[in-house]
Amino acid sequence: MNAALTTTGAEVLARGVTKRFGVRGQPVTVLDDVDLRIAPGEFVSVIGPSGCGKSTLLRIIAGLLDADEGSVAINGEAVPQAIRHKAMGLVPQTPALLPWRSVRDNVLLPTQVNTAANAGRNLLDVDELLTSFGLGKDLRKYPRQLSGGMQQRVAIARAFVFDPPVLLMDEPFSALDEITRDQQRLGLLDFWQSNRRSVMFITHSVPEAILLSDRVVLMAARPGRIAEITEIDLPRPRDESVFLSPQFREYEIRIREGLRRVMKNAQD
Amino acid sequence: MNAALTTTGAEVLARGVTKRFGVRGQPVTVLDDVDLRIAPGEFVSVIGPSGCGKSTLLRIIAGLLDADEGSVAINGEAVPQAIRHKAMGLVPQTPALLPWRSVRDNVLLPTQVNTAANAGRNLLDVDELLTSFGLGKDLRKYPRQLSGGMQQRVAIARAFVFDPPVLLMDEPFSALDEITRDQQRLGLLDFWQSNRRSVMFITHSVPEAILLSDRVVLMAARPGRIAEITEIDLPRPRDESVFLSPQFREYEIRIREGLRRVMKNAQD
Amino acid sequence: GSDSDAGDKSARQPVEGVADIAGYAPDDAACQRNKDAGKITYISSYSYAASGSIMDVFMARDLGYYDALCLDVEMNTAGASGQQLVNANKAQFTSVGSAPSVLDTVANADNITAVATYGTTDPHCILANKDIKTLKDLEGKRLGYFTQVAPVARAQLAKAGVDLDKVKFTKITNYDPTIVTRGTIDAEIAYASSQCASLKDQGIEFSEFLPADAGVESTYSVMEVNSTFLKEHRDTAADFMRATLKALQYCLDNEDTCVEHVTELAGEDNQGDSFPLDQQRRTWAVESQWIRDSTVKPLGAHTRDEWEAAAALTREFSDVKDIPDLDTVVDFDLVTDLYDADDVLIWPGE
Amino acid sequence: MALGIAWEYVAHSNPFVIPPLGNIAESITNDPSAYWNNLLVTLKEVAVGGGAAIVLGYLLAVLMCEFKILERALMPVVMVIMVTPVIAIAPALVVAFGFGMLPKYIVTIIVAIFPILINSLAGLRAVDPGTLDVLRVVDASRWEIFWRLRFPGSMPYFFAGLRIAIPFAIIGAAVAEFVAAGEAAGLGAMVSIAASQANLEVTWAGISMFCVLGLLFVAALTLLRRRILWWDNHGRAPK
Amino acid sequence: MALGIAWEYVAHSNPFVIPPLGNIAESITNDPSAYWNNLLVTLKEVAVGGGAAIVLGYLLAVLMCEFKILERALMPVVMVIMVTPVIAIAPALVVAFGFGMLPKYIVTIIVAIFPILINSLAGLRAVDPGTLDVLRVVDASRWEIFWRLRFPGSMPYFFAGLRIAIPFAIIGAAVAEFVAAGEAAGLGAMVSIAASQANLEVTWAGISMFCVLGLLFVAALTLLRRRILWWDNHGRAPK
Ligand SMILES: Nc1ncnc2c1ncn2[C@@H]1O[C@H](COP(=O)(O)OP(=O)(O)OP(=O)(O)O)[C@@H](O)[C@H]1O
Ligand SMILES: Nc1ncnc2c1ncn2[C@@H]1O[C@H](COP(=O)(O)OP(=O)(O)OP(=O)(O)O)[C@@H](O)[C@H]1O
Ligand SMILES: Cc1ncc(C[n+]2csc(CCO)c2C)c(N)n1
Ligand SMILES: [Mg+2]
Ligand SMILES: [Mg+2]
Repeated sequence: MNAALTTTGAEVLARGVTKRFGVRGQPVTVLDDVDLRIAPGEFVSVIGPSGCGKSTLLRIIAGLLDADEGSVAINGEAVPQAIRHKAMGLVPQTPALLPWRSVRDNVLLPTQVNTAANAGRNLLDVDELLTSFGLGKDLRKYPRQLSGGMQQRVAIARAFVFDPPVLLMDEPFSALDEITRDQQRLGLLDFWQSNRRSVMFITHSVPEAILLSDRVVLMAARPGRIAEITEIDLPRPRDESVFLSPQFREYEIRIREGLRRVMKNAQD
Repeated sequence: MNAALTTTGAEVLARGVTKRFGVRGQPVTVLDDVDLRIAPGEFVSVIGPSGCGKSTLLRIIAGLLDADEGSVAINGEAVPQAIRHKAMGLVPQTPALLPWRSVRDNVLLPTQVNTAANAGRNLLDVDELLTSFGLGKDLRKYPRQLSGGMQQRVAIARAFVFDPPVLLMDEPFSALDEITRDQQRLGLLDFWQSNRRSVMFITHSVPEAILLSDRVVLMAARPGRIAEITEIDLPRPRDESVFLSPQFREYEIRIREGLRRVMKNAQD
Repeated sequence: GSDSDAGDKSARQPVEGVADIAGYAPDDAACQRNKDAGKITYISSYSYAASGSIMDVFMARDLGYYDALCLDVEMNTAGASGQQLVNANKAQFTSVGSAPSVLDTVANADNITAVATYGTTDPHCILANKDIKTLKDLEGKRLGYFTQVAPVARAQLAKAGVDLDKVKFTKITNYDPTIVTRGTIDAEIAYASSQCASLKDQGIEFSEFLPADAGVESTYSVMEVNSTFLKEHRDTAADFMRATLKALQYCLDNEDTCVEHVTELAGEDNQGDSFPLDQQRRTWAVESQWIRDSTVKPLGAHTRDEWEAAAALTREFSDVKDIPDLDTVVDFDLVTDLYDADDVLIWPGE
Repeated sequence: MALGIAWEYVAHSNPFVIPPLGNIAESITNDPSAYWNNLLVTLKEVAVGGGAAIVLGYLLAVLMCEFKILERALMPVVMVIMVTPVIAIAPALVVAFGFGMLPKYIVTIIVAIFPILINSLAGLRAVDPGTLDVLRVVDASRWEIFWRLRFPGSMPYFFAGLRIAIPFAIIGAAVAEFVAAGEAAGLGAMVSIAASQANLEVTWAGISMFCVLGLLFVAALTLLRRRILWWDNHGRAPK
Repeated sequence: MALGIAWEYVAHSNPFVIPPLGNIAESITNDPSAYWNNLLVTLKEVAVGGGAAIVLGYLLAVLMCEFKILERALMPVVMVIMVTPVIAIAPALVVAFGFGMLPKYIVTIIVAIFPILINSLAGLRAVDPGTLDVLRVVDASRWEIFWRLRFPGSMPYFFAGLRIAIPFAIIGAAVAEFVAAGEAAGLGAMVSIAASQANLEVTWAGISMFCVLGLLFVAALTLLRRRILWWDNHGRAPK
């Protein structure tokens, strides 16, 4: 097994990724020649208008969808190899919990499959993890007894529990209230700062993207492509105080403008 | 038919609403003696920690769940009557679109049922509505060809299209990117300012709640109850510029503090 | 053979109060020959009915006749498709009601040989509503049949001058005779020894038409053997018939013992409700009379003449036309050779 | 293909059980019109009886879905009818319905209705709760909820039911021809007479026509499903 | 209850079609051991044949779900076996498998396996795509995906299949007793002989035992489902 995969984050490298879907017979290009590199231990957020192809790109990196053109490599390995090493943890856009498993057992799920790849891996303590997610009292509940936000947190815990070198998260915090969201953000920040996994993080919140990321990737729609990339040069470790820094404000304005521009172009 | 229902927003009055769920035989009180009044044409946001009972309260008002104690009235009528008049439009927490209907036909759904209650009602033009939601090109697509955010917008359009005097929205914007979300917020603000429907709006965004609302209701968890209500005394009509006003900042801090307090208490 | 559950039912159930005749033994060579022929499976076409070619087989087993001849006979009672199974080498013996039934089948299945015929009376009857006074009255009426129309019934109708095209032949679900007396249907083709006899016994009024009344010559029960088995083990097959016919004679002489015993067997096999004693007595009363009345002697023997007549009847009144040469279908000598010049059954050691 | 070879092998080593394919084909080509006419009779029973089973089964499912009490009352009755050996009740059917085709249709219905009923009922209940909420808030009538939501939503289950019911309707028609009183027409009657005469060629020619009939119906069903249920991803492997 | 009263009414006005309930009960109490023994025989056929149908049907569904090619290859074969009138192939089965219980089990399996197969296959495929994604990203093996996701997820469909298959297994056992030669009799054989002798009491006593058998099985199934599928909201009316 590739040792680098378990000791720190892995490099994610997508090259010339193009994806078309057929809508009533006619192919629609959803991703057009997308290049994206996430350095080992880098935190990259992806932001962009609804329907621009963010989830599609994430699914291609995760090996869940085949690109029509282009390639993806994780630490130089093809995606199927990386998958074999459990290199990636996925938080899908919907919680997708199993109704017959308790909260605890849902989170344990990824540790219970492909157990060969657990060797030498730092499996987190489920109970601790869920307690830190504010679900300490809900360990033995079942998904249908949880609110939407609680379910989403369980889905996040499920991706964290086997501590994969790459985390792929599709809008993980969108169903959370602000405070929980803040807590989760800071939790993720701590978590990431302590173990430096590589993260691809899809979000709709510009401040969230800035707070967390080394780089923010802005995508444009029709066809989906990378419009611009902003390096976030704020000192690490970060905490809530970054929100107050003038640099933060600047990034916020810059990225919001980028977003607006991207959407205006799309409407012309 | 109650004329008031179609000409302006209706009053929503919940009194002493209590709801218990059984978890492994033991009843858990989810809502405890909740009183809430939404004046005709008032915009009320509900905010609170994940799992505090917001969706449950909304479902009780919508007549989808029976309260164990307490009552709800819409313009003095019991909920079943109000339902008969199509007094309420619902945006559920998940889009819940029909896979066999196109975007356009999904939106038209509520106008096609209980058509007796359409009389004298201002049905909106679907195509216009969807175009204003940025889905002008997707009218004939089917739900599985849409991204998560696009689906959520279709669900919102479905609640608007028959222009009900009361709108019940459960985190309608959480799957949207910031810009689209801003557009939708301002769209909702315009829409509301022009017709003054009564709105119960569940959100996790404090700024969003302040921007839109006459009052922001803060709920506390375990058991779910109303912790405090903030009157938002910002001038109407509002637009994005309110974000810059010092009053706005004040409200933001006050409500954030309230949230934090509510969550701290819960943890003790 | 070694199938599970074969258990006690196919094993011998000695008849109470009857002396074992094992003392009359064949010579060692004959015994060994019969043992070498292996297990002989007999399939009953109608469970534990007190009928000729069924009851006598049970009795031959339980009187020890088969044992005496070193025959290993297994009875199969919950049987269906007996002829197909004999044809497919899965069983050695079975029996049917009359010669046309054999001919209908052997036209397609050429691995079956008829070795014994028990009488010259056809077992069928047409039972009709009491308003039907003559067969002619059936024109325009509904005549029920189970599975297929027996050629003898057609012959009987034709002989009576009935226009067959005017009779509404109707397939029915089973031989239930009450559908006639209840008026569901006007008449049905059934068996004289069972349905007709049972209605008579109940005192229900109905019209009965027998083939013999219309002057149709026919046959009663026919015992069939697998042709391959017959060719390879002719002497063993002969011994099987020897024991069976000895039992048949025993049952003609001891009616109550036989009927009671076979009915007891039915009860032990949980079929007591299906074969109540009074019904069994009725059946045997009618059928034993047919055996006694047979114009062909001795017991079980048959002649080319009666088979030629049956073949002619089948050819004319069945949809099966190409009946093979009778010599490939019927063994006329096997049973005759069991008797001595005085028509006495030859029993080894006697 | 492999099946055909295996068949021939068994046929030749076991000549008294199954006949060679050639003989079967010959038997059909010798008298095609007899087969054709019997096929038409059976087809009619399948169409009428099976069709009625589909319609009645779905209607019953709708009623049971809408009125819980009807389910309580009728399900045990349906269950009882189901487990009653049709052969035993066939005579009663003739008493009630005469010697025409009706008893045969009824036997076919009894055999085929159950999968439709159970699957449709499951489908009618497996609606998306969110959409149900949206409709209930605008006081959609039972009928509207049925027509706009439950009916289309139940179709994937209904089609699974069809896939079970159609072969059963064919079996049902065969059983009806075996046991129900009336005309001795149809493939089932033909097979039953041939079997009782140990006529292997005709028996297996009839059986093979049943098989062809079944395969044709199922192929048609698959095409129909693809046209009607294009929106459904059940039953197709996720990409 | 109402059923019982209706029965008595019809029985008294139509004494030759169905007998009064009292006579039926009397017939059973007269010779309980015969009924009991025949019931046991039938029960054994239902248990072994039905059990095998359930196991085989589910296994086949799993194989077809995992290997698309197996579905292509086997589905037509299964279809063909399904539409073949068992009545016609019963003698061939006896030839192939002897006079024991085996041919009866096989007939029962043929009649009961199909609903299990089709429903289980639909259930195995109707998994939540999100969870499938989560598992595929950690390279869960086919077996793990089956065991953790498809197997439990297929249970609601499987139970719907059971609900259809169990009555069919009972019917199958009855049919087997009519058509397959062998040793033990069973309720079906008893009913068929009694019916041909117009012995109404025994016929209907036998039929009523079939009904009781069916209702008991279905009641057991309902209880089992409630215990195992507490997490499922299909099949229950949404609040
Ligand atoms: N199966 C499909 N068939 C056709 N079009 C599809 C299909 N799946 C996705 N699309 C289209 O691809 C585009 C990108 O979808 P994707 O889900 O990647 O967007 P997204 O950026 O994640 O949006 P959101 O922020 O709303 O989740 C959308 O325009 C959508 O309509
Ligand atoms: N069917 C149920 N059985 C048991 N508990 C339930 C059930 N439905 C909801 N609950 C509980 O009720 C509480 C309130 O749920 P609700 O969905 O109203 O929360 P919410 O405020 O909308 O949360 P969110 O912001 O995450 O959507 C939660 O703690 C949840 O666990
Ligand atoms: C329902 C039914 N009733 C009676 C007979 C009578 N039958 C007449 S002759 C004979 C001996 C067999 O060779 C038998 C059993 C039958 N076959 N089926
Ligand atoms: Mg997305
Ligand atoms: Mg909620």
